[in-house]
Amino acid sequence: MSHSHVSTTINGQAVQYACPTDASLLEVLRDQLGMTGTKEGCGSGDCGACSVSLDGRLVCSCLVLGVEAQGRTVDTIEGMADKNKLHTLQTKFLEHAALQCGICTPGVLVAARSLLEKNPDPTEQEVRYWLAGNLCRCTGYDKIIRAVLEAAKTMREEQA
Amino acid sequence: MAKIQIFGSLRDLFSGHDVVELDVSNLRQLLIKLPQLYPECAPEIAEGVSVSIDGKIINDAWFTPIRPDSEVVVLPRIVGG
Amino acid sequence: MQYIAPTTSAAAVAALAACNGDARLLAGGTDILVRLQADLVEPDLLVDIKHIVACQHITEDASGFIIGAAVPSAQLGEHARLSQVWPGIVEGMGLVGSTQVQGRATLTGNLCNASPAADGVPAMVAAGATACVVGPNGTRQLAVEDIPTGPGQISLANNEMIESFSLPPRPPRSSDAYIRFIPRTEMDIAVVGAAVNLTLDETGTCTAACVVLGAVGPTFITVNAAAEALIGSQVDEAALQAVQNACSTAATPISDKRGTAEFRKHTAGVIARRAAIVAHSRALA
Amino acid sequence: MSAQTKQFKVIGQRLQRPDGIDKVTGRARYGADIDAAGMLHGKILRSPHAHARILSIDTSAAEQLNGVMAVITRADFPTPHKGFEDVQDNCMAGDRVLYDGHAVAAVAATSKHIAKQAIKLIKVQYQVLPHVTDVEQAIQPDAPVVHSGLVSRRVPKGFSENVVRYSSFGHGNIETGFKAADAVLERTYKTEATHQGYIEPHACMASMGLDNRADMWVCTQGHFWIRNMCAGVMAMESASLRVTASEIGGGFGGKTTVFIEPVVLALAKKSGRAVKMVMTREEVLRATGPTVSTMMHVKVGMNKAGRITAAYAKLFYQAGAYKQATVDFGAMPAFAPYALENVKTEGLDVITNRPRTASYRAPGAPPACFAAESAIDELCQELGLDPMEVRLINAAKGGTKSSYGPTFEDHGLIQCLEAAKAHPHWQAPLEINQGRGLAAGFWFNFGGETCVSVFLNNDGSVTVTEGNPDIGGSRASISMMVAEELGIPYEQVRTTVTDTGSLGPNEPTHGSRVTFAVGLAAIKSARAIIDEIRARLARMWEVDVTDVVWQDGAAHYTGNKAGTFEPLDLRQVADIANNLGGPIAGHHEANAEGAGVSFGVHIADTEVDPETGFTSVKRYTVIQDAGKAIQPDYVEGQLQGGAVQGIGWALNEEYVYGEDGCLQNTGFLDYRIPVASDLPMIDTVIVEVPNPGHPFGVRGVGETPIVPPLAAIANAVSRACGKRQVDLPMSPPKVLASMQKA
Repeated sequence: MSHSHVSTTINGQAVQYACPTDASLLEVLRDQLGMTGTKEGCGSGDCGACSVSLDGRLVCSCLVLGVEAQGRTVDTIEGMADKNKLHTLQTKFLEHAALQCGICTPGVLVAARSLLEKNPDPTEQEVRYWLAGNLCRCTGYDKIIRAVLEAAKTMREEQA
Repeated sequence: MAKIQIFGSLRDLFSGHDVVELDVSNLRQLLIKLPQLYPECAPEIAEGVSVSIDGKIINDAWFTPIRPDSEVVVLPRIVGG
Repeated sequence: MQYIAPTTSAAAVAALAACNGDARLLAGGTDILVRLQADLVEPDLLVDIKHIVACQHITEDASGFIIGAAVPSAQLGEHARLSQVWPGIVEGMGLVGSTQVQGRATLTGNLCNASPAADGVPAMVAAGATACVVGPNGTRQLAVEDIPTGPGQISLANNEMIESFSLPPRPPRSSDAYIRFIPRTEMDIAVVGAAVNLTLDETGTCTAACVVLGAVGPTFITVNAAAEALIGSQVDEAALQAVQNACSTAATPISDKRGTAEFRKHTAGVIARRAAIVAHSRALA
Repeated sequence: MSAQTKQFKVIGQRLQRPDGIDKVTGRARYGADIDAAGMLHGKILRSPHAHARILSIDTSAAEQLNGVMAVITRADFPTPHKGFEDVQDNCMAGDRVLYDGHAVAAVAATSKHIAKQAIKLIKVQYQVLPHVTDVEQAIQPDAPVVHSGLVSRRVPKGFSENVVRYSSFGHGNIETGFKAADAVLERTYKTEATHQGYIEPHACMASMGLDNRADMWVCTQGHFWIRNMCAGVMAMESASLRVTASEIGGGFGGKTTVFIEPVVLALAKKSGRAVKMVMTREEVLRATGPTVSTMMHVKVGMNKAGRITAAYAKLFYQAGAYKQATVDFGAMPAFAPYALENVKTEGLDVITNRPRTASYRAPGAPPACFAAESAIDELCQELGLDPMEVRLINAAKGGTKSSYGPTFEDHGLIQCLEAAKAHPHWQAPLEINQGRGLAAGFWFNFGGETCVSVFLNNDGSVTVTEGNPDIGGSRASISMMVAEELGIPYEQVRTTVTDTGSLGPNEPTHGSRVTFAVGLAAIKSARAIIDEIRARLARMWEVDVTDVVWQDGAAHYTGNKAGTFEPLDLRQVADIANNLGGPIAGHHEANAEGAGVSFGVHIADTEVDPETGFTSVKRYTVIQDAGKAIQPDYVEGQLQGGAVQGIGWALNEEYVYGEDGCLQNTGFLDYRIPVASDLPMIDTVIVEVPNPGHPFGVRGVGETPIVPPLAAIANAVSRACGKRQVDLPMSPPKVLASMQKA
């Protein structure tokens, strides 16, 4: 298996790695860089647990090759809090008990952030459809949806 | 004498009785006496049963008291998910 | 496996030609990465087309729209003009997978993967879209409807690639729609899909129409009888009923884990009728 | 003070869980999130056949591949300890593979890539045998037999040898009861197998020294059971295995047993290296433990007043390739919500060429409840009766002799039904093509083996050590109970789930037991600390211990020298603990009996598209008796999550087997669990009828919520589309076909 050398930016930091050309970005993050906050639930783009942003666009990192990150920016759950200050979404997830086992939570948070960047005032239906690719088996989604809507409201108020 | 209720399919292990009366004062004595008096139930008892004593399902606690007026029901062993 | 990311179509095609083993193109990667992970394919060369400028953009001029082969679905939806003029194409591709998959999946991949259930394809066929195909001997235009030839089969040669798609200019009072049936609200493969593209005259009479079904045959099915029922009509109840009947008749589905043949045949008509209603209301708007 | 009247300071508040920040920042470590120096990657070769004899396995080419450090087959496993034969056979096939996906061999290699290549180099010769995967086919006298000689004596004649167990329950005389009925309904219902669908695939890492002592890191609901099972399968002493539970990414019963863990241990032993294995999603669906599939005959009689005069159910549960007892847990709860004079249920356990079933939230109850509650609902329609009133008329109460034998203690079914009746949802208008379904459901709940230690730290903070992996916020609930008991703030307590080397044995996080049983043990541990403090202070103050009381987080002297001694709070006591004899700790080890039963009532509104049979859930309300909600958010979370899993079971989730006996839907694409856009908000009402078996009145809440939804949705769909639904899942093709039938 041939390797490729990749220079990229992850959570604002310049990062270089050499990875097998068939390794997914998810494998690179988890196995090579030790960034295990991004989870694997299916490996086929059906569960969203591995959600990251690639050049600002929400993707499943299991469906991106590690080599494709060359020259691009990747944002993961590990970069969501601003040092010791949680992102509003993270705070609202805790306040609304929007997680049980927590395995889907990093992916849901990354996806929700991506939604609120594009649409700061989504309806419940918009949140539900945007997050349809983030499977959660514990919560029945109720508290997740409430937390996202609450976070959106708080973030709008902070902006205003 | 405590009245031990035997349910449905377990009855043929107890010579067809739906109630058997035993002089026992706790679960351990019950689990010892039942197979002595009704050897056919021995494999079931050995495999593990739950026993409801006065509405509480007891899986293992041998010293759970059985009073003469206690309701005692022998059940398959309860598990959960 | 070797990975390259050329910046021109010519370089990409040359790399395909030079490879002795299994060479494959990488656009959004939402199909090939799944197959790579499952060991269903083990290519020797992967040619990423996302760095080719001609593949990256959506442009509009007098001759219509050109959509680059590497444009992901999300970018289609963000393009206001394309969404306004060809809502059916945008919504078809917009149904492929999750938001995450939308960030990557392309019309090209959806077409060339050649799944009978591809959501992006029926509306492209109904639109009369053409593909700009680059090969070792230069460039040719190929109708999208001539590309899929069977499940997993396409008419392109191994050393050819699609650079972009062209959508024809749009007469006034034209629109399209794509609707699919799935058992959930999202995240499923189409059990039945239907695209309707139509044009009305000033009186509201349908002057041109194309009705295309997905997931009810080895490839998409163009239902001429349904189009004929629409053309010349006011897209009234009689015409819609005729569309429904024609589509149910034309569907040749199989029974599988996603639905029975009977169900698909029936639902093909229902869904096509609903797509016609949506396309019609959009054309009137 | 009784649980009803006690005023709580901490309990009942919506406090945040201690593991929350780690889980929203990606810091929490799950099964696949750990590595060790020199670690190898394990991979399992699985059977492509539903049933076959293994003629030979040639591993030589795999062994020669560079980077392969161990290849194992069943020959590498010892004779297991008694009772672990089936567990071992399910983890690694012997002379036969019994289902598609059954493990045949495994490798450990220096990379995942090499492990994958090595698997492909193992050559297995199979002699394919006839197979059966469908419950109805499996019971036919001429069906292919999965195992010979397992049939227990009490199984009625006329079936194939795949029907291996029989049980029955009930009282009264159902024939007399049916004669007294104004309407008698008889129906056959079917349900398909489902999977727990936890998002985290099974993962495990093991290393073993030359002394055969091993350490394991496992995502599991119960690491003590993982230890016991691995020891049983590998014929080891439990003490030589130390298992640490990772954070767990969902389990729902499916992670209470072993699949890959003994295999990883065997690879670690053979390679002498640490080995990690993570299942793929395909492996999870093919080769872990789904639920039963069922065929159920039900007969219910009702009079015009709405009284159920007799109820009968005969349940055939397909439980996979090994003998199981799940059918008993369908037969017992089926009619448990009702006070019946004449009731009989029979259960038949059927083995097939499918994976060995595992527990899934109230294992066995949801299908039986679907059948029973559907029949009752249809009788209500037939007799023109209100389904809520009929349930209220027949509802079991404290003192009712239950359908499975014991007489119920007080429980909250009536209160749940009253709350449902009073809920705005029950009276809300319905639109065209919509229907409303009602169902009640029951689960036993359970306590079991539990050990907890509580330590007073030098600064007065409190460490609680327990042995139950936390799935839904139990560390918070346990900290809250300890804080309540000690009279200190929640933040002063930290609860940790410890490894098997640090605490006595604990049953897994199953049976809705953790908040009840671990909570009970934690409270008793806290009380032991209080008693120790009282004794030490009595000695210091030179007073009678009975005059030292613990109140509001401090020791007070209440004797006749009152005013002489200032109260001492926990931090002050901690400060002088060493002067008073040394560290202070409390612990409690018990077999926690006294779990209270749990009832729930669900209301579902669905809309059915008459042209496609597509069902959408428009509104859903869960009402359940929690005894006492320690942290209401987490109780609601259980209610909502369980309901949605049941909705998935009702509508779209199913195992699809082909003619070849192989599973056809091995990914989340076609194993269709509900997604966010499929659902409305899930309303909840928590009813609190305290469980006398717990100091704060706690009842387990985790499992009951999955019992009623299958029936609630089926009743709603049946009423929406005008055709009674008897076959789950109610996928659109099935619903449409039923509507098109005359």
